[in-house]
Amino acid sequence: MSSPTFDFSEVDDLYQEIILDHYRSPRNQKEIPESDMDVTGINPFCGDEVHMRIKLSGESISAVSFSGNGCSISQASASMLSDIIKGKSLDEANNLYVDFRDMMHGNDLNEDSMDNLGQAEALSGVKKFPIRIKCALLAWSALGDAVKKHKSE
Amino acid sequence: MSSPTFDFSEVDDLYQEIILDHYRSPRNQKEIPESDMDVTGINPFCGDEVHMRIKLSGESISAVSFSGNGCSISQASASMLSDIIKGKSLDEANNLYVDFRDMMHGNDLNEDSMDNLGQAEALSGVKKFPIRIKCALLAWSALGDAVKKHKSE
Amino acid sequence: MLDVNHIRKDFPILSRTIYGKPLVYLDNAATSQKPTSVIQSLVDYYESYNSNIHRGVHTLSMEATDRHEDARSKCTRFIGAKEDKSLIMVRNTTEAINLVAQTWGKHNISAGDEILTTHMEHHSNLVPWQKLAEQNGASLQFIELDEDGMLNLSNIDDLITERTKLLALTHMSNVLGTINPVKELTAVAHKMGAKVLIDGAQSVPHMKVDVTDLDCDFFAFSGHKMLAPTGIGVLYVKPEILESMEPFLFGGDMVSQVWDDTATWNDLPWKFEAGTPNIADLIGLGAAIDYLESLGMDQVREHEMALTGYALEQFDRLNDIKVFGPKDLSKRGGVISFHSDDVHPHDMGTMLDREGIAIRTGHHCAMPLTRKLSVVATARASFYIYNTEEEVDKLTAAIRATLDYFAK
Amino acid sequence: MLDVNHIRKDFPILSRTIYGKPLVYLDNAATSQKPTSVIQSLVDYYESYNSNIHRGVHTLSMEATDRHEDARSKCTRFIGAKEDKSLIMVRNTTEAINLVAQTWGKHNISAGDEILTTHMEHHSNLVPWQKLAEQNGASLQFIELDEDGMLNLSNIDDLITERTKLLALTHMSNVLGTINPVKELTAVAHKMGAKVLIDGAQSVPHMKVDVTDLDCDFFAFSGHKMLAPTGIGVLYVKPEILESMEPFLFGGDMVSQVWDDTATWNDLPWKFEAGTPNIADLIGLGAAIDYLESLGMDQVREHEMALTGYALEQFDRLNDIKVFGPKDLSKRGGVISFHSDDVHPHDMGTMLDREGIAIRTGHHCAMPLTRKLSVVATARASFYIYNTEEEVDKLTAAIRATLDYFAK
Ligand SMILES: Cc1ncc(COP(=O)(O)O)c(C=O)c1O
Ligand SMILES: Cc1ncc(COP(=O)(O)O)c(C=O)c1O
Repeated sequence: MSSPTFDFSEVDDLYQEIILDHYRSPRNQKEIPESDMDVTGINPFCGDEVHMRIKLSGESISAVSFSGNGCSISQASASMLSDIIKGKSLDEANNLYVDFRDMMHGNDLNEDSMDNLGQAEALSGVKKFPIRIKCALLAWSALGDAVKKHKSE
Repeated sequence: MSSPTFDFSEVDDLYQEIILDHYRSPRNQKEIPESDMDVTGINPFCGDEVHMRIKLSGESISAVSFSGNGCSISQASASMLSDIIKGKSLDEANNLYVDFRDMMHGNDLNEDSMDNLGQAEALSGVKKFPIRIKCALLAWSALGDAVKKHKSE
Repeated sequence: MLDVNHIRKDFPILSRTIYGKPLVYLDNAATSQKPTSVIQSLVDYYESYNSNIHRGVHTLSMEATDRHEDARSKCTRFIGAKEDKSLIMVRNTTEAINLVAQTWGKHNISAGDEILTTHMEHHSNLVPWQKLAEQNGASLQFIELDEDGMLNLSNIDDLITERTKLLALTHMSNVLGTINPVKELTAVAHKMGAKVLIDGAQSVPHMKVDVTDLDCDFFAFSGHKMLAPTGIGVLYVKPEILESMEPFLFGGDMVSQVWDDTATWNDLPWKFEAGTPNIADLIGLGAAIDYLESLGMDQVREHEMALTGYALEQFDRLNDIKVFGPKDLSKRGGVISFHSDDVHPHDMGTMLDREGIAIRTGHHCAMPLTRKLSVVATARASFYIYNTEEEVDKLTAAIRATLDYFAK
Repeated sequence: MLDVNHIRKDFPILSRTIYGKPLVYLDNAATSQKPTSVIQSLVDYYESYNSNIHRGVHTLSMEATDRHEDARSKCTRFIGAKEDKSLIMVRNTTEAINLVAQTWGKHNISAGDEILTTHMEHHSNLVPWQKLAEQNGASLQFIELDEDGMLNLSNIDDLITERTKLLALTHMSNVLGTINPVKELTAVAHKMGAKVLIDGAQSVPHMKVDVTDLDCDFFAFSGHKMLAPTGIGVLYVKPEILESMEPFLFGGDMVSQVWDDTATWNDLPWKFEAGTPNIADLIGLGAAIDYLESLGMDQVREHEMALTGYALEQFDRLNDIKVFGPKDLSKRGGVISFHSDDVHPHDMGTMLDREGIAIRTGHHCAMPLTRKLSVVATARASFYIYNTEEEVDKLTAAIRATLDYFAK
């Protein structure tokens, strides 16, 4: 069998080092004992799952824990999210979700928004792999839903 | 509007005079008061119906009445059948059904069988109109079923 | 005005001959013919991106999923619905109505309740309600017809009461052509707290329909009567009702999580779409909608009104032929059922077939209506975008010749 | 031996490229590709004899009816059934199983009864029984799997008891490839008075099946996994059981006579086919059967066994990859599910897609099984008549490269 050569250069945009790092060593795994908001995202078609527990002090997020199961993109994305939202208000968290969604849908973000996304900016490479956008969004839209629900209660 | 000319010559095989006569003046319409066998044939797809009441003396058919609703072929065929089976034994009636079915399916009949079918031979023209074969068979197969049922009781 | 000559070139089957005569296809209420673009959409699918959908990470699966969901969106827009998740893909109108009966109906219609329907329904919008009424101890009520085959609404306030849980009626009759005032009736029904199901099998192919404007709760139609392939149909359900409905069929794709003894359901609309869907034919329905939209539904309706008007005039000259349905063209579609005491419809059909003219004969899956018309069966000619006045002339001439033949 | 090079020419999609690489389609257990003859059968139908069936007297309707019922007969022969009226046309395997659950099951499974199934079922052969059990107060029992992914039948006599009313199991697992001893199990179940439903979605496309020989009571399969179009599937029911079953969907075509409040049913099999059927796609299924018969199902099976054997050898050389399912080729079909601790199946799928290789990843609609395998998801390559050893080499090389990429 002649050994074929593979050109995975396009894939490098998807699997950036920082993403694989979050996948291999997800952050905030230590479950917080009491939570004010539970966030669950499931993709019924592929089985990926993310769960976040959020502790609030007032309207701001004081602690987050994250657990989940799934592909590198869904898990890295959730791990990044769990890092970013710490210390943010619920409104800010929701704005982050909106910005991130916009980025995934190919819209240009202003510099402030980009800054706020921090490491999650690395996920912009997922855009080129449309079928994986859902993976990247899983945790973020679950958070968006949870914030909406929390506010309406 | 220019008047088109129609070539209905092929259709003449289907609508022979004797068939139209049975259609317009179906035989054995007077309902017999008491019957030993009730025969019902319905074509669910087109709605044609035939009903026959049969009086037996021993194993032989002593009286028949027929009513129905449907196209010329189904009704003429049933009318003819109601004429032919009078005086026949149930076995003979069933043989008639088998012969008639064979004729409709394009099989050649021997002369005796042809003779027994009498006027119903005129229906052999239906063969060329495959979609109407069911119409011609409606009463006959209902009779076949009824004989089978009667014998098994 | 439709450019019918141009349109006819898009339909390969129209160049076919029957017994040496050009096909005159007037059986459109049963099913329509298909333009090349629809046929080609199937070929494209199978030749270049056929794949199972939703669960695949590979390119074909993504393309198929996108095109499948795009086609759903086309349906959403076409009938004026607001959200894709309101549209459930089924095999045909019949399955759509059964779905409503066996999910919403089963849980919302109870002993003593009434289901109101009409005497002009297709069996598909009658027998499921008979069954539901029997199962749940409810009863069926009927809106009667007047002489012209229109709904007799004089006693509608007696018919729609607080016992009425559902009004199930056809938008357009497949026998009489009658177009019912469904929007007005929906408003009346809603006032009494009843839900409304509209059978749109005959309306969606032939006129602009806007379910949001109609404000109906359920709306069903079939692809095959509107240029699309066989095997695909659509059920629209108002979002707030759909949210509360139990699934219909259980299995792959409609679940979220499954354990040994229990399962949770997927999001809408997939919760109602179990197993591998009819992917190609939904994409074909999308292509059919593209085609109809390129003509414009108002143009379609206008063409059919004109043709129906012309045909009714021609039929008028055929003495010995009774034509059913409304005389007012604005109240009817392009379906003309007719009857002769001298020639059974079945025989009429055979004679016309010899001339290449395809009409339908029988009870048209509406036996209670056929009985009301005091006939065993009728013959029916029904029009679509590719039919012409010349074809109507052929039809009426052939009917005339048939009447003469049987009078010989 | 199949002439695979020749076969490949019959499948237009195989000349497609993905990211510049030739398509290597290894997602056959999800759906198969279609040969030109099947695609052409649809084109022929729509271009020359498209019509609604059963109720028409015109030529097109007769032709369409004949070809539709011919295709049913082909299915009958293909699975060794005795009578056409034993075969009910549905959308897919999922609908077939739901039909059994909601008609036969609803009336024959009572409180305290048991439904026996296995831990390797597709959701479509599990969730309908969960629902039925819940509705009727019955319970589900499971046949466990052994290490190799085969049924553990050591305690089968404890599992099939007089409480067992139904054994519902798959003929071939879509995840493990396991071919179950369905004939033997049917005999055991029958001895205890239980009926048997076999999910043939993965067997009928890949091996000779004879339902009469198996003696099963219900048998379901999908056209789209066996070269046929999407949207058509088949339910076989033993004649004597079918006779006693209540209809599933109500409406046009499945009735004999209809009055305002009640109706009588049509003859079999039409009693179970409500509304306009998926005419074209059943005809397409007939063309698919013609194609498979021209190859010979024994040849198909032989080709897939050889290819699977070759693939398993190649996988063996990939350390870090766990392969599920039986090792004995005679006990498995051409489905290979595999797992790496280092690369999630989803990521594996994306990497392989870049090389033009289409595999499926996820829970394959078999979550309880996936859980038993102690993984969240697997990657699955599945073969059919057009796959080659060269493609297997491409697959294993790409897996190797992916493992290396993620280890970087
Ligand atoms: C074993 C098995 N059963 C059932 C199904 C369901 O088939 P369908 O989606 O065609 O209903 C599948 C296919 O996904 C299968 O592999
Ligand atoms: C008014 C009406 N409703 C329902 C149907 C049933 O449609 P389908 O056979 O596509 O389910 C038809 C068509 O036959 C119809 O004309």
